[in-house]
Amino acid sequence: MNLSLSDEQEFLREAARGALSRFDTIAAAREALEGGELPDLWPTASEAGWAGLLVCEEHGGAGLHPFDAMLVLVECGRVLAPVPLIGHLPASWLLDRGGYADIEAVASGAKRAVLVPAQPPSDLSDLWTWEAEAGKARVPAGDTTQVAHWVVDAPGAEVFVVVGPGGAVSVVEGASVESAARYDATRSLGHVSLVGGTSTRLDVDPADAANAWHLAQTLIAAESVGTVETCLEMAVAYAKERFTFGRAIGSYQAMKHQLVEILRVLENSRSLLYYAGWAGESKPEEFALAASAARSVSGRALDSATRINIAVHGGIGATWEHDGPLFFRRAQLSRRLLGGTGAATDRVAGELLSSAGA
Amino acid sequence: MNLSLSDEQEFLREAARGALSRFDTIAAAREALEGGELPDLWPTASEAGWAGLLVCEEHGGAGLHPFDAMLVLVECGRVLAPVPLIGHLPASWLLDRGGYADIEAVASGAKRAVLVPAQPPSDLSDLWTWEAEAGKARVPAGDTTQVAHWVVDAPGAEVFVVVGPGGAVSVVEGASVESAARYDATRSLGHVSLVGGTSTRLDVDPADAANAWHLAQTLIAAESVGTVETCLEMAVAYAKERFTFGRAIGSYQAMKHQLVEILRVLENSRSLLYYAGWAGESKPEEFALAASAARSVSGRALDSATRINIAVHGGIGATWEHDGPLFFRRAQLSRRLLGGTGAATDRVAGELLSSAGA
Amino acid sequence: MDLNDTPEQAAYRIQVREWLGEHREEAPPLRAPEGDEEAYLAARRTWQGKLAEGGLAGVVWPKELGGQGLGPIEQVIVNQEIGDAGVPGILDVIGVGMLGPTLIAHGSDEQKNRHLGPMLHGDEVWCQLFSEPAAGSDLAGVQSRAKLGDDGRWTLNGQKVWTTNAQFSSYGLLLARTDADVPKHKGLSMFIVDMNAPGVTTRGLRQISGEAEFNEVFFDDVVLEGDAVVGGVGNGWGTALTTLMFERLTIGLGSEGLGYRADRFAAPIAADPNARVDPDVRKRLGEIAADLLALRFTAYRTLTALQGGQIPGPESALAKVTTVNAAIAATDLIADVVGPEALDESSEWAYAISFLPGLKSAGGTEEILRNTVGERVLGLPPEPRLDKGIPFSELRAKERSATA
Amino acid sequence: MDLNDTPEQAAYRIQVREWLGEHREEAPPLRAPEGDEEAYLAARRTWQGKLAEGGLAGVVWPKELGGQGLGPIEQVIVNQEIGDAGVPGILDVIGVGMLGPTLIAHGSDEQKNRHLGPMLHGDEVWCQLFSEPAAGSDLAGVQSRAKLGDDGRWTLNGQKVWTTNAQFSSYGLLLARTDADVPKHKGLSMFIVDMNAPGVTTRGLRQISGEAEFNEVFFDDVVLEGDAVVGGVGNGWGTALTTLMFERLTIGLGSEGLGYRADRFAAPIAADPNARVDPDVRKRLGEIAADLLALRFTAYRTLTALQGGQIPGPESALAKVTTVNAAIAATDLIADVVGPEALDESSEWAYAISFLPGLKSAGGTEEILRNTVGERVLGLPPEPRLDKGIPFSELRAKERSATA
Repeated sequence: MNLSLSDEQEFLREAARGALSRFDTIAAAREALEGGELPDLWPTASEAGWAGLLVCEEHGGAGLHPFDAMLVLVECGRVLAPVPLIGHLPASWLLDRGGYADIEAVASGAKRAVLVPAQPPSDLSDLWTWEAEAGKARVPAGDTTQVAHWVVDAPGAEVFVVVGPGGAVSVVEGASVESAARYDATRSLGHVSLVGGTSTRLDVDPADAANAWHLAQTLIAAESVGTVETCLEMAVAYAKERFTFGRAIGSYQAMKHQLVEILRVLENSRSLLYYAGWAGESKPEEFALAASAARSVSGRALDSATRINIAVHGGIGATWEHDGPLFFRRAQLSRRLLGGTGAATDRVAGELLSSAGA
Repeated sequence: MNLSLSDEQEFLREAARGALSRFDTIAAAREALEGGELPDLWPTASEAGWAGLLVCEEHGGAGLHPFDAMLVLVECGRVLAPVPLIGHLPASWLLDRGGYADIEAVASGAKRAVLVPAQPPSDLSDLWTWEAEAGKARVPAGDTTQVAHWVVDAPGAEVFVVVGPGGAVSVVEGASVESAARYDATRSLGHVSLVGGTSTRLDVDPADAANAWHLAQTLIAAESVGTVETCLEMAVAYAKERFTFGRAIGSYQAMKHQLVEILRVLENSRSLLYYAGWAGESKPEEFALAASAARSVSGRALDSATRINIAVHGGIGATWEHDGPLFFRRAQLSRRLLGGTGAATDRVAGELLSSAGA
Repeated sequence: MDLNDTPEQAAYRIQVREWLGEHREEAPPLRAPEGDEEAYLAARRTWQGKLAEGGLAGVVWPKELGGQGLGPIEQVIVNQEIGDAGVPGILDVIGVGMLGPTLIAHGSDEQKNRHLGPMLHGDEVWCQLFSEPAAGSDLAGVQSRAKLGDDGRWTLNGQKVWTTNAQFSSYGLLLARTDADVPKHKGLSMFIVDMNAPGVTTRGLRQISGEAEFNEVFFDDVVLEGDAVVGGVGNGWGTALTTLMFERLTIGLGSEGLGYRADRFAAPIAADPNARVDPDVRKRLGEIAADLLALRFTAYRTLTALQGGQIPGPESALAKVTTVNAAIAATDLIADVVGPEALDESSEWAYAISFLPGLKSAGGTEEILRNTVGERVLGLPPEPRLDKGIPFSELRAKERSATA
Repeated sequence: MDLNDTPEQAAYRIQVREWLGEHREEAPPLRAPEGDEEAYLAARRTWQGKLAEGGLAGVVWPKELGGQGLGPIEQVIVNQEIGDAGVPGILDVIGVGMLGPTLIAHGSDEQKNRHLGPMLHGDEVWCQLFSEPAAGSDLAGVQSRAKLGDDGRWTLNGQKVWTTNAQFSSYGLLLARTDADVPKHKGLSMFIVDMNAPGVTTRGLRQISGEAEFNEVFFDDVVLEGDAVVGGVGNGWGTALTTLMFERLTIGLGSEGLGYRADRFAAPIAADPNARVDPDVRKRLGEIAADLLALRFTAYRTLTALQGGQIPGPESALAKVTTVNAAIAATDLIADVVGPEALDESSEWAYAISFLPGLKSAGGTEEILRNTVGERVLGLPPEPRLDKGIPFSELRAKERSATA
């Protein structure tokens, strides 16, 4: 038994951190709220080989596993880097399995792909569903519905890997995207209209379509873990240097215990990334459970960490110039995308109840 | 505007505290867990006039209001006194309104009554329902179902005021009761079989049957408030006298803030007793909302206060000889009776959603 | 138990209602029309003047100082009637509610005569210059320095923060350190500062939402006359406590839940047929709503106490904790129900979601409020104080060395 | 990332499994048959002896002291195989896991030779006599007093509490104060105490559930020989820290979640057709289950660290916080779903609901654990200590006067 990172994984992580550090992504996140341009990190991602991370080697990819992709996403999350991997990676993985002709262009990053994901059936419903435009219900995937809402990383993608009714997967080129930025300017988001695009059926199993959904869950979970890491570091540093009533505020139990609470949920989230990574590679029958658990715990961690970070900083933490609000904005939107933290939590329960009922 | 207690109310409260102090009800609560006898407080209650508190004066009662009854229940809750008023008072109120012949015996306490309550319809369901024997569902009131489960204060009652289908109210004499004590020996509880009893229809409106349900909610809420008061007093006293690392534990923020949290939810609960009392007397259209809110907040306060009380006492607070566990047992059972805290919370939402939707 | 007016209160209420009926046409709208803030402010000042003339401002101020000499219940009646009439109240709530009463308690006759009239009539708006970047929870740690010159005038340097209304205030009440060589509570004095004096700079402080809800104010060699001191040199802490007591009173008399009412949160959920029958949504809404409903009667209890001559204690701060946390939970719920559209910048919910994290710390962090209530209401022992009796100058040096 | 054994580990696992296959018929049942505790204890002792002979006890103890000289992974392999075989493990987990290793580290050769063998084989069970009624979180505040007589023997007086297994232990490792006139951490010594000596009284301490999970132990003029001291007079605190380190290690290697597994909690909910589709129930179950699932991989991460030669730090205590709080939430949920029947005294859920509030404080309160992790892992400054450098006797006097 050994959960240490391999040398290659350590290298992947360090390289990601290094590559992203060449941009001031956090300052860009603030400026983008007022219409500033975000840096285009896709050339960096392509160069680093992230675009083909999950594409097999014979198709020009790196042939790596979900856990390796998560390591990159953690680094993106740490600095709010807008790299459209949550859309691209699961899409590339499906394209690779389905024998997509131009897969090498996808693996190299020359063509950017995006998953138009559908939530797979659960113990409560045998429908595949898309995000509704608004409101608590979800809508049946594809067919009559021709617009998929709130698709992560859709703006700027060329190849749309669309999961439709029954988990059928199609490649659509020429779909039109209405950009739909909300609250967190670093989160690329769009409504995808499939009317007018050309659609080709991709030969993959619905089980793969389900795994693409779960893979996206693990990636957004990993990204959240990175953001939580930064919030904890910021808050701890401030708690050591800010004094009140003659003591560093981090010496007060009310502060200390909240900071430890971030650490607790961060450690739990990290453990579940390992679980999801292991299941994704070696235990496919537990991947839905593991990915959903990772999303659930890290999603809640993201919410509480970004709030505690602001509270530890007192009034100043809620001001525009401070970085805390940028992480808070990230959390508020993230937890409501891709089914939201809530759907992932529900799936954890559903998986367990199905097993217990069997 | 004046929410102070009247002189009569102050007197009622002091008298209740005095009368109950003649019994060591807390010690009795512990002994009863091992089969000891609980003191019979009904003679005391009758003598004090509590049995007829809500019966009008011409029928031998005191003609008082829900808020006055709550004041007595707060005192009962403070010392875990097993006075069967949650069953008797709403029953007596319905009997009085319905012109029950022997009402004076009920008002004097010579005949003890009990409400076999039904939860009134909500925005989700137009059924009147009884508690299920087990499980999350509720069962339709009366008719085919001939056994009402988990009826508070049923053991020892003579007159059963049964709310059945459509909120119809009947007086049943000769029902048989299977005692069903669980976990908290001070809580009189029984399964009531109506087979074999003689049933007489009582001429009251279904709206009164609904108000009897809400009245029971306010009484169990008031009882909870009393229990929370005692827990706060116990925990604060201990936090002042127990030292660790050279300081009283109440000086540590982690302790102090938990104790203040009890105070916070206690104050909110108290305010809602006023709301329920005021609505019960002067604003009938808000009584369902007010009673449900009081039950919801005080039920949650009861749960957290009994837990914090144990935690503040450290290991010793979880031992048999300590009083903390007796209050904890009270909370664990109470919050699952009369629809539970959950049904009350749901009704708060339902009332608001109905108004908002109208 | 009675929520009705006494006959005297009912008569007063009618009188107030009649005045409002006669004058409501003269009132500006409740909110500023887009892009017209200057003119709107002027209209609000004028309206405050009319309210003052009608006896609807400074209700609890003594008659001889331009007020009505009435009690807190009458103040609440005025607030309620103004609310029901759909017109704005006074513009300068901070001045009339907290700073004026401080001047009344501690100011000299000259200060009262000069300042109270224009304050009451909205001719001169006031702001409260207490908090600093390094002195929020620990207010007695203010570092703004006022130095007494040989000519009897003071020179003020320093920075204040979280200052509401500073951008259009004429005067501010400012807490400054006048002696750094005594323990921190003892070296403070309170000053009246002309906000238009040379050396005063005001800068809007933007919040998460992007709006500037507060200001920073900078003082560079600002000259204050000798008679600018309120309540005596070295007595600043005691004077500040008076202001804070009136702050609690203003909050205690405020409308329930800072406008975060249960029914407001229920509306968007009622509109979604899936959400309104979802047990999880209903549980969350029910818990939030029950908490907020409690606050309505907490306010009535506070009023009852006031009527009995009691001053609301620090426990009234718990209502703020309940309000803010319930509002956070409510806006979270609504965003869960509505989805990303609730996070559109134009949505009222996005604004509340942005505003609430800052509100958690405004007026004292939740942690400090809980400390205060634990000590003053429950009688729990305080934490050990490391700064007791130590001269302020040494304290700062200690901190600097600890973080170096 | 690999959850599989290395070839060496796999070979060891097969060896262990074969031994268990050969001997499992000799094992007693997992739980005592009703009313037959005495005989069951004897059977568990015998079984521990067999495990020791087979090399399945004291896996990490040095070979020369009867152990196997292997690493923590091998210990986990043994634990896993014993679990899979459905047989009980060793009876004296506290002795073999924590107290034996303390003796190995700090004991004299005579102490090791006399005690380690019978401990390992279950012939003499040990208990840990550290906590006292007034010294729980603040362990260094123990008041049990050992006085050195002129004859070189010690006389022990005092009371211990929360002592597991005391009722059938032969020996205990006891922390006592031997000098009250020095600061509290410095006046402590560790002793081996014969639990059958005159003056030792053990009393079961009943919990909320009514069961006696722990004991109180009283010492009245108990005589200890001079060679009963472990690790030197005045060095008791250092010796105790060793025990606590092994305690953390034992917990870190323990099975996930103290037996509170997600699937166990899902079963009664799956059985209720209304509950299993209720969004609120599902959300609560999903959150609880996800937290508990995390702990499984937290344990694997701890093992990975151990294999790399690292000792688990205080952050492993956070797993206990997660476990206890998730278990409380789970039993709450189940009682909400099942109703009052779940609170019947015979129900496993009623037992867990009763047991868990005490578990919250067992092994250190949640507050103390969070302090420790905050300071030792996050590097946050400690709270000011009022007891630093003050002789123990003066400390007690100060407390008494404060509460008088």
